[in-house]
Amino acid sequence: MSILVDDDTRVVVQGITGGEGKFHAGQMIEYGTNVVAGAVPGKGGQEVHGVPVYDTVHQAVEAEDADASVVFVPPAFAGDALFEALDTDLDLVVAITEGIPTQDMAKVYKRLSEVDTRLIGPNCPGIITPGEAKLGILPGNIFESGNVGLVSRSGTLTYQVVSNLTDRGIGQTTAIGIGGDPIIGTDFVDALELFEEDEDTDAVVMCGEIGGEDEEEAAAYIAEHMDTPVAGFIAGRTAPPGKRMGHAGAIVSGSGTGTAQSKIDALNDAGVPVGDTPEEVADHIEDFL
Amino acid sequence: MSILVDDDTRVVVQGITGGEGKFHAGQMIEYGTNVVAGAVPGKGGQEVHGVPVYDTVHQAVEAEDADASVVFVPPAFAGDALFEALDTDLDLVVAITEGIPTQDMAKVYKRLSEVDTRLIGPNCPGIITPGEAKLGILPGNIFESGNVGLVSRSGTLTYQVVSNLTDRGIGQTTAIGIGGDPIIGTDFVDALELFEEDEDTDAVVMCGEIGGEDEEEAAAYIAEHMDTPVAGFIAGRTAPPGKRMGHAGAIVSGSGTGTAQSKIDALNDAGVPVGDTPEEVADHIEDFL
Amino acid sequence: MKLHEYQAKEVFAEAGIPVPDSQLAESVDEAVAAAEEIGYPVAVKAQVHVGGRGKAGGIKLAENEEEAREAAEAILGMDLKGYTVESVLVEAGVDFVNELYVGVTMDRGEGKPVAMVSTQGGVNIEEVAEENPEAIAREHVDPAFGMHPYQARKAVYDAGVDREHSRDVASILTTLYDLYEERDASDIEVNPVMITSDGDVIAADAVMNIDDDALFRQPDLEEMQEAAYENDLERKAGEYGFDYVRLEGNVGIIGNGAGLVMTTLDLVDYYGGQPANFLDIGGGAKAERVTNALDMVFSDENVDSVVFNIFGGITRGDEVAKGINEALEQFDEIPKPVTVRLAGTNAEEGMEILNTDLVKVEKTLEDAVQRAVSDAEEVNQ
Amino acid sequence: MKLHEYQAKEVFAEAGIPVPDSQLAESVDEAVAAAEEIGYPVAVKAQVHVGGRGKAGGIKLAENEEEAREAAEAILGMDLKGYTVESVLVEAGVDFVNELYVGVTMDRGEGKPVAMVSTQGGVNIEEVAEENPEAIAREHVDPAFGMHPYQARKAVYDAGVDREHSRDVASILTTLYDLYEERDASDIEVNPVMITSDGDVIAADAVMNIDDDALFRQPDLEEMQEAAYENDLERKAGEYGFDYVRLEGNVGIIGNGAGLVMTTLDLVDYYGGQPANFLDIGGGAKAERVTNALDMVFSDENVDSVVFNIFGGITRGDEVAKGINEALEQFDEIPKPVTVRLAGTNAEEGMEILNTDLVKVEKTLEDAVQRAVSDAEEVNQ
Repeated sequence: MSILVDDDTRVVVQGITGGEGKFHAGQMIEYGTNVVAGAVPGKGGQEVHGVPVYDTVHQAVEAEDADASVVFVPPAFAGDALFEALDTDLDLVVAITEGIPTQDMAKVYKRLSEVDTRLIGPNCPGIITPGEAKLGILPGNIFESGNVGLVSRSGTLTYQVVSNLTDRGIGQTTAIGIGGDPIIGTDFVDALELFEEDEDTDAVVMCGEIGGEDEEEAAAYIAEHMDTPVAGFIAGRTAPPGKRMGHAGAIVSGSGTGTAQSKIDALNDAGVPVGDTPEEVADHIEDFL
Repeated sequence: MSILVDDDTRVVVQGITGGEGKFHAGQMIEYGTNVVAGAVPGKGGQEVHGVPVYDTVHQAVEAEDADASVVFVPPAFAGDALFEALDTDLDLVVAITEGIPTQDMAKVYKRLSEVDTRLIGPNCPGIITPGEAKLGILPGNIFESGNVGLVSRSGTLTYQVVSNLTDRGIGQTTAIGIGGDPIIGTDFVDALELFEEDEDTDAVVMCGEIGGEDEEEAAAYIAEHMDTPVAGFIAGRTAPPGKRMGHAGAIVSGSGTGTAQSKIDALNDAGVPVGDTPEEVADHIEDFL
Repeated sequence: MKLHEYQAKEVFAEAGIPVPDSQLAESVDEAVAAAEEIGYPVAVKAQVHVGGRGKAGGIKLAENEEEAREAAEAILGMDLKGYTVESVLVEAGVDFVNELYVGVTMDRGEGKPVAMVSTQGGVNIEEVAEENPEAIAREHVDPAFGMHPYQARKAVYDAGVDREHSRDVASILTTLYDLYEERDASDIEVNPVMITSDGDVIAADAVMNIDDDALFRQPDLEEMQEAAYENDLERKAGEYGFDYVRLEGNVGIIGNGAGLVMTTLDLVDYYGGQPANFLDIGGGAKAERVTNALDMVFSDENVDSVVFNIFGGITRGDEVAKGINEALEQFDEIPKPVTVRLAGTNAEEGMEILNTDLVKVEKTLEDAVQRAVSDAEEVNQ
Repeated sequence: MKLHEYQAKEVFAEAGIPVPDSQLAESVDEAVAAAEEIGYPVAVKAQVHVGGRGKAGGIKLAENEEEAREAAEAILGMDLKGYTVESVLVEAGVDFVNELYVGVTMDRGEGKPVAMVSTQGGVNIEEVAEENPEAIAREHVDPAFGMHPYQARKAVYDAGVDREHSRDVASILTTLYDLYEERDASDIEVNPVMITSDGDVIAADAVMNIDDDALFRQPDLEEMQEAAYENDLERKAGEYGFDYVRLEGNVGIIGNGAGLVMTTLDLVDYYGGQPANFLDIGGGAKAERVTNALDMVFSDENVDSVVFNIFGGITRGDEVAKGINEALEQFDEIPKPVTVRLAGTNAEEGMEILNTDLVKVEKTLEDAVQRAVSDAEEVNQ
């Protein structure tokens, strides 16, 4: 039915008393997500949207038997909040925060290799299993339950592609925004692996963008390990080298690695059709189903 | 025949151009140890006792296919030398250096958990398999090949006990000085495990001392896992609390943990006889054989 | 944020890396005076963020006053790959026998910084990396531990640096790593490190780019930002807090979310137009941010038409539409045609609200882009 | 190396931890003058490295000049568990409502520092640890990363510190950890941290012990060493570079290697004697080191006899014997009977060389110890 999150997922919201955290915790609850606790130092004992707040993530996890957290902590403190989350036995941590210093994330990435917790993000819209749970800021109303998995480095581009699918009556098993930063937890290969194993996912959309080599690695993974058909989209074909296109990770290096063309070629070589427009991506998926 | 080292062990000496390093490299070679290289930054291309010196441990290990190193690097630089050794694929690193800052060793200890290399020491006399190889500063002439394993936190106390054994014609499979620092690589349990698995070791001497809880853990291990008989000795019965008795690790805490009595009791409870004098230890071993 | 060479050298020198004597000059007379004070020969170096300055004529050597004046006259005010040179660094010439490369950057695939040393310095290191990768010794650094001293030595020895200079080069690498870590650099490099005929080791160039997301904890570097902007549009984007990149086309683009804005650029190109910029307005679209975004795009003289592409997620389309109306109502005359496309939550309500006297409205991304492209074409005809 | 309370407080205050006003005084007049300047009430605190100073009469409160004088007179020069009090810290009295414990030490079993917080401060924390271990919140720190801010908060909340003071207490813990790491401490603690009636959080005591092996990179702390010695014998051992611990018996002990020296002490006890000291002479035994070691043991007025126990490993016994002869030949008269036992490499040759006019020689460790014990008994008869 889905990967990683469903209506059993018990969620802690880190930063639930801040503006963003409070608003989106409300949206998540309204969507039906099982938000069981908030965690904010010094705010223990309060309630937000009827959800109890604890001073530490450990207290929240223990008291409410949580298995996932969503992080809305401001960038200067987000690295610490992630270390805190990774120090508990949560299965999943979703980091929404944009603008975490890269060197903080490099340390978090090292720590990730030492624990069993999965991280999604940071600088991502989160993850949604339509009709069951959303952890993050994705607008629930554009999603519909169905049989297509979606994984994307981008937020609003994801919404665009999802609308193109939903408008045609194509629903989603789960959609994951993996984030636009240079260093992220779950990457394309991780997400594709989960969709490949999910019996209910019959096709996958993968929205990449310039920068790094994640898409190339994903292409290699698809060619070797995937039976589920994948359609791709790559943003940033017109990006000049050496300029950061909004996302900290969206940058073509001066030597020309990380270009859209390299990624499109790799995906095509792996048998993945890459749409020139979001509509074309929906066309490819329609063909698969 | 032995544990960890034998005449096939190919040894790099880190710090081979220093006073200690040069002297003991000579002694090791004279004993028959297969010393294949030295490593000292800036001294690459030189030779010491006919052994080629390299600028980095990586170069030494690769060029000479080494599988162990002995570290004679001064304490201020020893932490770095250990990180360097642990970054290669050596099986064994023996750190002789005394006086490495504890916080440097805490970092090394963390690194140890990430690699497959075994560390012996620091602040230890090393390891010897009589008649085959010695890695360290142990005086080869007091050892004799035989069927008793020995593991000790102390140097000269080891020599004392070994003499008591050798004088009676009782030889050793392998003797390991695990070192007198609060944070060490191989501990009693690790060494006992190796002796237990070694077919040729028929009895084991374990020389502990005040400080920490390694001996208590060893007692628990012996009680649960060992068939090979063990005789013990514990130094520091008369040590007052709060005073460091020479070894950085030999200190009874103010609250009275780490006392000789606690260790003797634990060993006795595990069925391990503890000698009041080194001679008595030899008596116990003689009884076992 | 990219520091200028002279700014990076200030940081390097303070950290103990040997750099040549130098002075910044913003006029020909200042440059000549600096050269006289430093003593000849000097190098006169354009302070712009452009690779291959030397080949493009942005660096000239001068042996005497006349040559210094000529060099400064030639370089100051020149256009270097689209950037106007506003200052030069006048620097003591170094009599070198060898040029090395030393740098630290983030290997994002590994999630770890990587230190690099090469004896093939003085040329574009990315070309060396492509053509002769084994000429660069690489050492990945565990960010929890930082760079161990042995790693600096190993990189230097592996690169084949003479044993005679290895300690000095390792020391530069160690300092660069420390700066990389302490100053939140994203890239830091010296290319070339020059070995002089006297055996000295000296940093002849300096690159230091700072992680924008970490500037909040680097207040002294943030102060260098003002001088590091290359032009007024960059400065304006910095002040407004927009992610903005200027390109060479004539279709101005405003959108929300990096991926969607990139996609809009790509579609402009796909439909035969040329994007003039990347501008991510971010979450929400209050009137003030819309006003600022339009101000930016309208200030770019290259822009002939504008496409405004918003996918409302949590933000409601009707609120965005109100923001756009308010922003545009401030103009007496809309300077360039604006096409708006709203999608997502309450998009239809939003499209109805939009004041079509001020903007054109399209329902799909594809249609909006095509409209903006054809508007731009019209202007140019 | 153990810092005195006043030394540790200097370090803490410099790092930003709030401490009460205080002044060090070495005479009664100085103490009274300090009290007058600080203002009453004051605490007058003996500066010796002894646990439970308060219970033993080493800390007194004074409400006025007369009481301050009485307190200083009582404490200065007093014998506190074997240590003579040479100075007192005169400190502003704190009107507290609550006492906490905050500290960092090395958990050797885990190979990691551990940060600790308890609301049961002001008493011996080791007793709390034994009787009520759950009253101490512990947080292990990964030494590669250092202490994360969340860990300080977690320890403070887990310990049950009032939410009102949690931030200030976490801040003290964070600073203590940073000092622990930067200054190579082996233990660092504040017990008690006082919560005043005004809600302030203040470090009322200060313990900071430095890793002797790291003093080489803590030059400013090393300078405090001189003032940190408790007596002349400790000072002498420090100057000679010996590992030396004074005990309460009368059999002086010199040996090489910590384990063997401890064993020698144990055997003295086993054979009915009382060890006077631990003295590890270290590797080799050149005449100068032997001379220094004997000087130390002979300077201890409690010592009635000496046992010298050397196991030559790499060092040859004959060389050690020569060193002992040379050292003892410098004395006109050997002040206390010395028994020597040499073992290991060339031990027999060494025993033959030893000048038996100066020392007694025994072949086994057991015999040597018994001889020294009986020599000491004889002196006392």
